[in-house]
Amino acid sequence: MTKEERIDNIKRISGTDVRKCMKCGKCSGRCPAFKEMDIKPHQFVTMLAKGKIDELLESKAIWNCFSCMACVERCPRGVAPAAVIEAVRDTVVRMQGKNGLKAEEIPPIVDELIPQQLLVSAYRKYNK
Amino acid sequence: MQRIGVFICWCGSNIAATVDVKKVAETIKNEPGVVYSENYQYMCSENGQQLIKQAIKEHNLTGIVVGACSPRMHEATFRKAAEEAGLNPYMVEIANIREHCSWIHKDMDEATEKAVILVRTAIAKVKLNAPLQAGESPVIKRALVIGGGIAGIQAALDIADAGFEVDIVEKNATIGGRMAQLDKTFPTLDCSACILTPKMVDCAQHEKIDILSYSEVEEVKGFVGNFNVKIRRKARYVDETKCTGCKICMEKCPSKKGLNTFNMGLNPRPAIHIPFAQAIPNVAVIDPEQCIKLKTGKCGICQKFCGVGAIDYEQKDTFIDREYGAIVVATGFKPIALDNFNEYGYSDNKDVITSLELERLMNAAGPTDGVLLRPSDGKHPKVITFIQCVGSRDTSGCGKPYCSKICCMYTAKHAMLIREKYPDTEVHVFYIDVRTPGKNYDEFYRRAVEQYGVDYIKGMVGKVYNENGKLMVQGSNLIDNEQITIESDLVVLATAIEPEPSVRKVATLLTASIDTNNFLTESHAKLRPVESPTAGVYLAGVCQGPKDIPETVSQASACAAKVIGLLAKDKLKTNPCVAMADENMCNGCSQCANVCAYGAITYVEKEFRLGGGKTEVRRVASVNPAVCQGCGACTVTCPSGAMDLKGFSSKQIMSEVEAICKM
Amino acid sequence: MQDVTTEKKEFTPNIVAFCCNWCSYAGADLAGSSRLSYPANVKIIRVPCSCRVNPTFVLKAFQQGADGVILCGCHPGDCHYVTGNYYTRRRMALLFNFLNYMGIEKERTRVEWVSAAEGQKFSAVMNDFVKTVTELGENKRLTDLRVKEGE
Amino acid sequence: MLKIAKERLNELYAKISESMGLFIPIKKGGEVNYHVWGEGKEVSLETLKTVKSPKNMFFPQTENMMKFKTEGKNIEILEAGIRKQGDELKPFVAFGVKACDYKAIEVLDKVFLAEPVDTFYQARRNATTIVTLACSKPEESCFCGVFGIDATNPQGDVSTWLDEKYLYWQANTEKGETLTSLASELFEKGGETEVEAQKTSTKAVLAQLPFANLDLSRFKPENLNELFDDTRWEEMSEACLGCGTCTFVCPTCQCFDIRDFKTNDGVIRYRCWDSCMYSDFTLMAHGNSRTTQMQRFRQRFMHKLVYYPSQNDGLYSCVGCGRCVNKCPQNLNIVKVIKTLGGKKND
Amino acid sequence: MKDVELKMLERAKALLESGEVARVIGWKKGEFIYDPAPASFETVDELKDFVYNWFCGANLSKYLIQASKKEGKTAVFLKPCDTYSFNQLVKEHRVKRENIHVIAVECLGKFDVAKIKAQGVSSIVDVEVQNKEVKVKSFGGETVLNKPEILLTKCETCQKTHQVKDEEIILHDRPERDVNRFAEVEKLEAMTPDERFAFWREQLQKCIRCNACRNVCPACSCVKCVFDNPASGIAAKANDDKFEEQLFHIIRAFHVAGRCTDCGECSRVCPQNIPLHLLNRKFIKDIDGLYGEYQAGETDEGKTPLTSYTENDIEPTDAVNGEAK
Repeated sequence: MTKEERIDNIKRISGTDVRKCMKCGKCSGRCPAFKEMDIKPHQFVTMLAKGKIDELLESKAIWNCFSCMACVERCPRGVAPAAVIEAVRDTVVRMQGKNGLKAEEIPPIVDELIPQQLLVSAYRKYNK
Repeated sequence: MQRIGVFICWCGSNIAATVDVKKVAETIKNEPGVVYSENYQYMCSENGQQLIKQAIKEHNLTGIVVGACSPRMHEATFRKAAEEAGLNPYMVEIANIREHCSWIHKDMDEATEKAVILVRTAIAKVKLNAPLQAGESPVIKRALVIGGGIAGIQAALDIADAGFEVDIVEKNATIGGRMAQLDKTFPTLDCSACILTPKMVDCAQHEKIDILSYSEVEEVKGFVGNFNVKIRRKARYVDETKCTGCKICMEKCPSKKGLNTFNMGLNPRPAIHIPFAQAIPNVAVIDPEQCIKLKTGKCGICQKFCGVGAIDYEQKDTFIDREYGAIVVATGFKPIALDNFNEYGYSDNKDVITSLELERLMNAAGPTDGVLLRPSDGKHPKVITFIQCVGSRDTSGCGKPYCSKICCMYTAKHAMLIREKYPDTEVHVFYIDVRTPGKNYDEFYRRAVEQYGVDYIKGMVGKVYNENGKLMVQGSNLIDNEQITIESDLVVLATAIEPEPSVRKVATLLTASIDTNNFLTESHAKLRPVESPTAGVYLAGVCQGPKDIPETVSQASACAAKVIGLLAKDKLKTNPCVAMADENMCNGCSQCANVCAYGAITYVEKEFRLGGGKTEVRRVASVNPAVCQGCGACTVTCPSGAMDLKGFSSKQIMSEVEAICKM
Repeated sequence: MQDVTTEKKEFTPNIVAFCCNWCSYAGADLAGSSRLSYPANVKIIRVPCSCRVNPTFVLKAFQQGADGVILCGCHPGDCHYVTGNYYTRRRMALLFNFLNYMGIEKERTRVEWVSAAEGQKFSAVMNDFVKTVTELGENKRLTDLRVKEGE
Repeated sequence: MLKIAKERLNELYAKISESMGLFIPIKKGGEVNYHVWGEGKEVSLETLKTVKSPKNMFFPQTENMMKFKTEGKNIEILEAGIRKQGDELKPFVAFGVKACDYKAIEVLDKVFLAEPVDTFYQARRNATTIVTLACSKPEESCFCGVFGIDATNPQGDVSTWLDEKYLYWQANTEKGETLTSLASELFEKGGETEVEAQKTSTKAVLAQLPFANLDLSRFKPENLNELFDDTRWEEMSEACLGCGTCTFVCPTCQCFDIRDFKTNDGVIRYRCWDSCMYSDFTLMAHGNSRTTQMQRFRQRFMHKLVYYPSQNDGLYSCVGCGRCVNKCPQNLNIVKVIKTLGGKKND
Repeated sequence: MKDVELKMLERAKALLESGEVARVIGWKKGEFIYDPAPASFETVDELKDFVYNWFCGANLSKYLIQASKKEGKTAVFLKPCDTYSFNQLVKEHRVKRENIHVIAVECLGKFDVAKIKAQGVSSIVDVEVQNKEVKVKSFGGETVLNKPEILLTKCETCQKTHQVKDEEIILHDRPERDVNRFAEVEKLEAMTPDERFAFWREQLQKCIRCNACRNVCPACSCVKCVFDNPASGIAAKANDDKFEEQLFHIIRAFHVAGRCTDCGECSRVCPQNIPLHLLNRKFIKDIDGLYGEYQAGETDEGKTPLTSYTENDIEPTDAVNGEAK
């Protein structure tokens, strides 16, 4: 996969239009993991827009994001920074090959109220 | 018998280079009905027009076709020429052989052939043209201004100064509008009341202006020059003619716990009240929801104390009908509700306030007599944080997609005034962009930063929460790429503004169109910005789009100029290409009226003769030519074909179709 | 000018285009002044608004031997007459669907929104429409044979 | 008398079609009407009443009369109707015409072939050989007998009878003989007994029909004014929609309108059926002279039962085919008129 | 059915006798059981010919255009399907509501005499209905037919209920029916364009332009129809060309689109049995599908789908290509 394809792929997975961002920073304004993140939520959006994905793929922030969706909730433009972070994380995981979580390791009782995306991303994060 | 003249223009080489103009003129000579066909270099020139005029006279032409550029270019020119030669101007048709032919085709044979067809098509149409006369309708020399804010006041004053009668209909008990609530105005920082109240007084004293406060428009009939408006005068339970504004009733009223809406609900007010000291008219009004007498029948204290007997609990809404030639809509705005923005904690924290509330808190006539005290405990706030773009530029569905335009400037104003009055106060402003186009505007904003040391933070607030009595404002600082939390005493939200909701009803009454944000639509965004698409209806102020006071006032004056221009005429010439119903065929089914965007169609009962001396009364459509704009929507809706459009009749268009298909 | 001997009767469709005065006719003017060409067999009839176009006109055009009919108006929401093209949109959606139901080729009819600024679009639309109709061939299903008698 | 087996009828049709046009009741789109025969067409001789009557063959619903060619300012008359390029009209056969419809042609002849002769109609009539077909299963809406028509024994160039097995064939005229000779090899002799038997049994049915005893005695020229002024027209016509169904299915209605149609290079002048039931019938400068539906309704029946007979030696221009009885959307018809205004024989 | 008829007769008599109404519009006996004609009764005496039976298929609502102009009130018997037409006529100001007294009457479907005759039964004298069985008495004896097979086409898919009534006469329960009235339309839609064209070509070729469909149609109540008006540019008396058959039926269908209540009278009266209702139903189906369910004549006020719009209506191209949202 070329870099361009990868950029497109991340954009596609995230399902968000990064050009809609007006750079207000509200996402980072409320991010509970802000301090731990080397690249901030708003930067994920702008950097993806600029195609700077090498840094993103290297970033530690993707493992620090709680996927709490506060940024998605707050964004006045309907951009979803968490989805971008998730897409980057997803890409990184895919690049690592097959070491995903096994089905039998999934806890038998899962709280229905937990967002699906949070669960999925949690599996990815803690399964390295 | 038709005598058609055809004039083919070369347009220099614009047409002649690709269309064999001589051949076109020659071929067309053989068309039935054509008695004259000529070509010339520039038909639109003085000489060209002379040629046309001469031919009309010499050959007794009954209709002419000019094969030239787009009718959007010179139709008016040739119509005028025809009229000067004694031919009805609507007996002119243009065949567009430049934009639609010579300029887009390269092959001469092909272009020439097409030009012939286009000219034939125009001939086919002109043969069915009928001489049309522009109609006339009288103009009632009186204007209605809906809304008594600064926009309405300015428009009314300008119109009245030109010598025309104006009525201002204001739904509140006083005129003055939002501007009356403001403390100072940017960028000059003059006191809002100081510049507004004299204008309000001018209105009240102007012999040509009639202020109908506490009133609403109920019904609008008629059309440009001839509007018929029904106005509801709401019961204020106080006789306007008797009340002297002495305020004794306000003192004595036992029901004092109402929200003072003028002060944005920041302090209480009695059930009977005068909205504010400089109210015009300076007459009390009773809030029926709050008044003990009106709710329970017991009390009547104000009546007892009123020295002039102005109190009348029996008062009912009354209606008046007035006629107007023009209507100005100036219904203004309100800040949006913040229900969708829990993150700013507006409803949970008394000390999170909107900018308009801050205006009242800083106003000398406000609840705190102009001393900035925070609502929760009446203490001086030491740290104040402003948040901009609250609900503006929001496409997530929670707020408004547009920029509210005024917030950047008033936030700078607030920040500056606070720093000036209370230098020990720390002021922070979270902003996304600072937008300050306008004379002395950016200078003003920079002054706040450079002279008054206001802390502008590029970034947005994610949450405001209360921790141990402090308002914690957590947001991003994008320049430093950090997340910060500011411990504040007061948080001020630059809340987005939206059109006053009552504008929807007004727009419906006026058949004026409204956009998805409830702003009234102007006739043309650039060239007719103060006119609504409904003739005779003009737009001033924020009802048309966000704008500040100077812009509002300019627009109001522009409206006034338009209104004066209209009212100065005794009669209006109307577009003769309007719909017309053939009474003999009309079924009276009302389908046409359903699609008319202008309300131009009404129905009348008419008696028709049947055979054998019998008559029948039928309901038939009647088009008001002064209101009809000539779109033709009705003609297609009419199943019987009773409705037709002059100048673009069904027969004309069908004969054009025939001519085109005849190859 | 042209070599007459090579003239082979190739099918060139006859297209009637109804354009509203305020947007699409102006768009066609712009296409002209920008010298954006489209086939000469497109002939434009100026109407005040696309809502002036009666289904009868469309059928009349087909009767008289037109091979394709296209309506152009202001973009929905931009109608000079506020709501005219909204009605056009409904009427033509239903009419075209109905013609299709009667077995008349749906490609012969079209509605396009062309603003006064879209000269480019006007030209592109016309080129595309002519191409589509040319591929379809002559209108045989909705024509009055009498009009072509004696040809 | 000749006969031909039903299975061989197709051969007969094919044979006739070789040299002549053959119009015959054919089922198309679910309805039976006269159409030109062709291989594979579904012929339905058994159908008692075609929707449209055979008058269509001589007096088509629309017919071009002439063409004008225009070029520039010149007008040229190109052709006049039937006599296209000076050709004689190709002879054709009208096959399966019932007795009532055959009688109707006589009614039409008196109109179109009287001076001034309608040459379009005449050319078609001359070119036709009419093969009639006797009815064997008349229906309750039939009342041809009232007008003296014998449904079991129709006239025409050839008369035929149909039973389960055979079509019986009897040439009556020279034209008929010529037609017979075209396909002589297909016929065999015989059938007189079967035909007679059929006549007898059908006549018995005819006598039983509900309308067999309609009394026409009051419809005489001398009663014209009285009938015209009868007050009951109003109630009789009340439900009339003013559609033209009755006139268009009627075998004797003969009104037409002449109109122009603009073509690419000229004008076609054509005529088409018209109906006195229409408000735009015989438009004059001031409009239709009959302004109410009652007047139009009255006109139609007065014409059938009074005006026409008064000019044609008592020949009614109704033949009792009963099409209008079956087809009127609101169940109005000439029988109801006859019963209301006429006498009541045996009733 | 007899009991319904008696009840109706009783009401008609009472209304006329009391002077409450000046006339009653109903059906009048014909020559047979199957040819009752619409009629107006002004005296009790005239009511001797009153009839209501299985063959009273005609929709009486259109007669009210004229009746409501007459002096005095007019009472009318309306079947469920007729009430939709009535509402539509009131909505279009063609009938003055205040001059009409509507008596809603029961209808369990009406019979098509042609369909009975097509089954070989002629000289019908009486019919007796028991559920789905119809005993047809004729000169030839008694034949038992299946009721659904002899219903008028318009009754086959009818699910209509009374939408307007001043009083009602209903003595039996209406059977609940769950039928897809668009089944035939869908069948056509599923065909190829060529097949559809061939289908309509064959059907419309039969048209004799008698105008029965138009003249019976309650939605076609124009003072002067465009097809009768030389000034309209499309006037024609008879089909002179295949095109004109199409033109007439397309334009007619378009003119009644959004107003047609699907009363089915057009198909009932067509002498050539062209399934004209399938034209109107296509419009109804498209309107339902593209702009939301709409039943013309359900009320007597409001705009029709073609005189209203939304800002996000489907584009014509998408509609034709079946990309309905």
